[in-house]
Amino acid sequence: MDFGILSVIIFLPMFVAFSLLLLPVSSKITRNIAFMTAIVILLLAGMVYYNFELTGYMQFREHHSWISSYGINYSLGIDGLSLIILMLIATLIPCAYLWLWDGRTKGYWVSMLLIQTGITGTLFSQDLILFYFFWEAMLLPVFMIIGMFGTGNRVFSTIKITVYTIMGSLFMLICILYLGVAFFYEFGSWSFALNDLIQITTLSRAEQIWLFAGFMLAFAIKIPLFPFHTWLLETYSNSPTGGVFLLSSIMAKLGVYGIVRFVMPLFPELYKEFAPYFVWIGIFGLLYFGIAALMQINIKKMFAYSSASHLGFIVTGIFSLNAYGMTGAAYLIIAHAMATGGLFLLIGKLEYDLGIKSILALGGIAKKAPLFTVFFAIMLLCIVGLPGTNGFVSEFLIILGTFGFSQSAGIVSALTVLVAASFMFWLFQRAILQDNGNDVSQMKDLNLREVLGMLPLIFLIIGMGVYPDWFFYKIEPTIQHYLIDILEIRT
Amino acid sequence: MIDSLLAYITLAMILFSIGFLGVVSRKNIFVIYMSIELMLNAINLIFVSLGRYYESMQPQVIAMIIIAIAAAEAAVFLSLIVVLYRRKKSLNSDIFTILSQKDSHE
Amino acid sequence: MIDIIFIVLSIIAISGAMGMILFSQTIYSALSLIVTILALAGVFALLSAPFLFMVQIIIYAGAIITLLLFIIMFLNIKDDNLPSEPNKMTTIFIGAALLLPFNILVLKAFYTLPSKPMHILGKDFGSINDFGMELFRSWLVPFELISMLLLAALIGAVVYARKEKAND
Amino acid sequence: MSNFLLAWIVLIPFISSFIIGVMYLYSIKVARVPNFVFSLFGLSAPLLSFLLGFSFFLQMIGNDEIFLYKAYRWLEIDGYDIDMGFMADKLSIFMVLFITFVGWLIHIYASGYMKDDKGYGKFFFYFNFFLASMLLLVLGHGPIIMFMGWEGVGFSSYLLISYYYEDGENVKAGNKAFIANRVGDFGFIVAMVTMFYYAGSNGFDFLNLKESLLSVPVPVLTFIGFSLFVGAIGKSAQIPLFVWLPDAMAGPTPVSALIHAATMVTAGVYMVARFHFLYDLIPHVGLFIAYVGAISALFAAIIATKQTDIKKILAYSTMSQLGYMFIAVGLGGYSVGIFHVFTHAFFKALLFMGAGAVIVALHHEQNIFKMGGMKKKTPLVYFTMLIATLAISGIPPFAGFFSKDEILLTAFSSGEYLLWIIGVFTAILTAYYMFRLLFVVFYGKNYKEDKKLHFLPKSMTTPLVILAIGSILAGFIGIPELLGGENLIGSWLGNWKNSSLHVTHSTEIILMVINIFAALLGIFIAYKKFYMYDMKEVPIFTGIVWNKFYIDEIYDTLIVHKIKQLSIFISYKIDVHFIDKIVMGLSRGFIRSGHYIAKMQNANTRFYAFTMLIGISVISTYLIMVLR
Repeated sequence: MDFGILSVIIFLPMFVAFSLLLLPVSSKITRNIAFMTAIVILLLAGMVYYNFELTGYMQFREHHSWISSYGINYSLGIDGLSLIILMLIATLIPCAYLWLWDGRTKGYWVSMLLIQTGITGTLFSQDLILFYFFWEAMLLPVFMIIGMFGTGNRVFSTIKITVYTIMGSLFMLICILYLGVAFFYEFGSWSFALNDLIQITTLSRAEQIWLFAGFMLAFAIKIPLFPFHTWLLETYSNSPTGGVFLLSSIMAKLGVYGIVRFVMPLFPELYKEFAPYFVWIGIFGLLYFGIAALMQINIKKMFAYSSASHLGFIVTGIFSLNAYGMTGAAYLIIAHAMATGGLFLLIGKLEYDLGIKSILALGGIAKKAPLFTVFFAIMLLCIVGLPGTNGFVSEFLIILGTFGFSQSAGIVSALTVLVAASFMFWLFQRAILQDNGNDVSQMKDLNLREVLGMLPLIFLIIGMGVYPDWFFYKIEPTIQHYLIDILEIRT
Repeated sequence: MIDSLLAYITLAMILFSIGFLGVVSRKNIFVIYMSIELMLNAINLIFVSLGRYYESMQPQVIAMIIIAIAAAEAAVFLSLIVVLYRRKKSLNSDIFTILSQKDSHE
Repeated sequence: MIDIIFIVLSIIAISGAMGMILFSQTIYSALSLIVTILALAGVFALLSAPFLFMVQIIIYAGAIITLLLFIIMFLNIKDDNLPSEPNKMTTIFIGAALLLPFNILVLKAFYTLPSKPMHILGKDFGSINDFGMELFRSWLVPFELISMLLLAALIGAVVYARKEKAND
Repeated sequence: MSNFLLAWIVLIPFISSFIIGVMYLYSIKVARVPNFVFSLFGLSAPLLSFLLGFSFFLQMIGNDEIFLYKAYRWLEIDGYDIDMGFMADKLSIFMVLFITFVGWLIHIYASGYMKDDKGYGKFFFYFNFFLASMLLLVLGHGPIIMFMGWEGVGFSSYLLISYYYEDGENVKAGNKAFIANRVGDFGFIVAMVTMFYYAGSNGFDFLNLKESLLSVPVPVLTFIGFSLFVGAIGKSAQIPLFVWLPDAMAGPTPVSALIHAATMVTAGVYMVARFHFLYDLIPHVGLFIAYVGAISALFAAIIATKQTDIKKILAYSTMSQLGYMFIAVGLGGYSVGIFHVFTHAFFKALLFMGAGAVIVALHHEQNIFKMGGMKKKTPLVYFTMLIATLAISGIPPFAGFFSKDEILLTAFSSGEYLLWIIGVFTAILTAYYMFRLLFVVFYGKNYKEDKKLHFLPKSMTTPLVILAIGSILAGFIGIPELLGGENLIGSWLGNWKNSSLHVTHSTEIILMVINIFAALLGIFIAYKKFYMYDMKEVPIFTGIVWNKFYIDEIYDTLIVHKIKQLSIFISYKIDVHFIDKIVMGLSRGFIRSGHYIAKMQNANTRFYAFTMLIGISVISTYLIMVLR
């Protein structure tokens, strides 16, 4: 792995995207090349997965000087958590491409490739400035894809997401710079590397709390936690399928990832101290968004709320401060990404074929498109957390972890089995199964390509649900490392 | 005593200030141009006096380059004024606001 | 002697500058500016810069400002073409007050330099010879760039001032 | 040992359901697959499972061996292993036997019933999946594996209930079943998690829990037992989560038979029996369970007396019989409860299948008051139904008599006389409403139309006969010692706490006579009112009983409606008018101030210069002050 495999994974899509942009190729060729790129990245990610050693420390490190006078380095590395998210990205994106196959312009594909670069870059960064760089770089193509290819009041949606996310990340930038300056005052040299910044000891408690809040704000907006969620509805309902797919299944998870990667090692004491609040915020979000989802008419808004509900649950998991909750959260990141990503692809098809987003105008899909219905049902079951899907494993572990954290929180969080089930099954009834007398004759069932795109997800959802240990052993040491070395909790 | 550096700098600063005041207070585009020239001259004076102070030729060369640039500026500026005057029959610098693209932002 | 010359030149230069910003007639302003520039040329001579003295007179006064005068006359400006400037004096006073700190700051900065006699140096300093050596040894590239700039300005001026088409 | 075969008991139906599912999709997308292929797979899976189970049964006779098979490590966290394992002890293998056997018969019946249905393959896919989940529930070696089966059962019941999904009402019934079950699952999960933290340190399976629960304080145990029972309530349709059961009749009739007889609803009883080591420690929760069971039994029986839909009557009767079972297991008579589960499986399956046969014969008519005179038209169905009705009413020597008698004996001997009175009264009602059904359907004269009856295929009638024989004989495995028999089931299921030994034989005889008398009384009332029932028009019922005590409506107004209102309040009021207003208000503030700042960009250079002048001035003043 001497050739900098992580850098290749990051920059290959960008390179391809810019080359395609410069070359006068048609959208079809663009699509084919984009798909090939995604496959190559999947293979590279598989190579990383295969060579990954079972420790909790950073591996595949790459380190180059970038802006040396301020100690800003191009520094990459992955641990177990990044690894599984990388595998997730690498698996999901080719599948999504298979679903977005027809009718997309060149700009769409280029944007998708650029987003991939941003996401993986964010995932691997070990330097805070580099992280911030990718964090913002990831957003630009998202804005483009929503603004150019969205539906409805897409410009307003774009402004809304911009206002929210930029506001959050600006606070984060200030905090990063503050930390850098504090490091400079303490050690006399500049550095923004995570490993250096965690050594800072001079910060007073008030400073720490402010910095903690700044970081958490940025991530909470991205996740989104209550009450920073209102961008989600507009954006999800107006985004094009590819955009909403990436937003929901990957980018939202990067918010959680950011908390674990940066907030936890930088402020371990505060992390422990404020954990109860975040556990309850997560549970509150779980119930709040779950109930809000119930009466949504717009199917994409319903899934937006559903996503938010589950992400609240993930946050509960990572703040539960024990191995069960954190492993469960990591697992739910994958499970939810697959299920929700798959659902958004399916809904995207629904929208593409019928041009309908309202639940009331749907119905009778099951008869018209049985395969569609089967896949929809499996994704839905994963969201609901039925045993046999990975959704169950993760939800069970998070409940277990939350119960270990606080018994009352654990019992309330177990309500998740009810919340998701009620709106999901009601939706399934109204939109897919029952015949409402609406005209859905335009609906086509899945073709072979779409089936191929969905099968890996189905396979993983069920495989990870039936035999979770297979997937657990790679991430287990990392979680132990977080708990024992960083948070210093004996489990 | 009076021929010390400070005297020259004082003169230059006075001229510079007057030039600045001209830019700020006058609407006549010619006068604005001339004020800018005056400011350039004031700067030249500082350069040259510093050159004398340090006994170096470099500032004089810089001053010379400034003069050359002033010449180039004069050519472009004056032709612009000619065009403007032909169109608007006015020397008011405020009419240059039409060059802003304010309308497209509304 | 030098002091007296300097004071006289300064007074001339300052009054010329004042005149320039105070006259409402453009042509008077331009003439005042010539006075200032010529006075400054004298000051340059006091600072052992004979070459610049000549350049100032020949190029500045002789070419640039003359061009300006020429244009002013060419345009045949009437009084009602001049903009009305009712707040001129107020702005000047406010501006002067605002500029005072800046002046103080700059002078304060130069005040820290050690005092040094500024009598006229010998022939060698500031001569064309010296000047040319300096210019073509250390400043060759900027010099060439200046020539490019002048060329560009020339072309630009021609393009602007060209007779406009009727339908424009 | 061939312990891995345990896994295959569960796997075979799973695999077969998977194959059927794929074939079904193939059949609708590509080329039609003939029905017999589906039935081949669908019918062989339960049979194979049954045979495997039977082989284990044979190995178990005469010894107390427990078969344990750990398939693989399910997951490992923090050095703690949770295995995917299967366990067969006498209880679970007993359950396996009758689940697969009765399930198999229902499969055969369904192959005839669903013959003309387009979704034949789909139906068997669901059916096998259902059976497999139930087997997983029964054979799981620990609470987690059990819970997987538990949820699988809930989900497949959803699939089957909303089988005719084009009609929204059916799907709604399925949703209702699933959500009610999920409420129960909530209890189960809470109990499981609590158990994990208090008693899971030595391993999270039944055998270890049995030991480690002993050291857990009683309040925690009470909490666990109570939460677990919430799960049982949901699955076994007791008060207050029974609302889904009557609606579950929306599915095809074999589904009702499967849900009510062999699988699903008995899961709750099985679970309490499985956790007997827990409930033995907390008799007060057991008593609570018994009371919930008794009240449910009575409540359901009262409602059943006024229903007109043949399947709903049977549904309420299931709920009522489940109440009996809970009386037994609540009072610690686990073997008695399981005995009733066993006998009930036979006669309830028979009742549903008979009802299904009648429904099919009458071209999908379900109102009993539109039927009549079926005795002559379908004599076989009549005789089998009669046997089942006698069995459920508790007339000796049919199956129901023995088990019901033992339950009431348990109640009486535990000193819970109130439970016993409720039980006896419910027995009267049971006999009454069952014979009301029988008389109206088979003797009544309401069915005037001379429409030709739908033909009943062999595949539908044969299981009826087998089950009828079962309904007669099933009781004989548990003949009380009093009558000279040997309580086979009691001894098979082990030496569990069984208080029936504390009463004298004379008391036992009196109780038995009372039971028989109660059943006969019910039959007599029904005979008086409904024998040769003849009414020109279908009666229209009103009143609180006919409306099922308005429970559905109460739930709708109090819970469902309120949650919907809350949902609207959150998503359309709080989010839009409060949170969004704040955030977008901020952004609007920025935009507005941006407009004002943009006004300064007026392209007036002199103004710019003046601004610059101010800036220079301020900075200079600052610097003068700083740089002394």
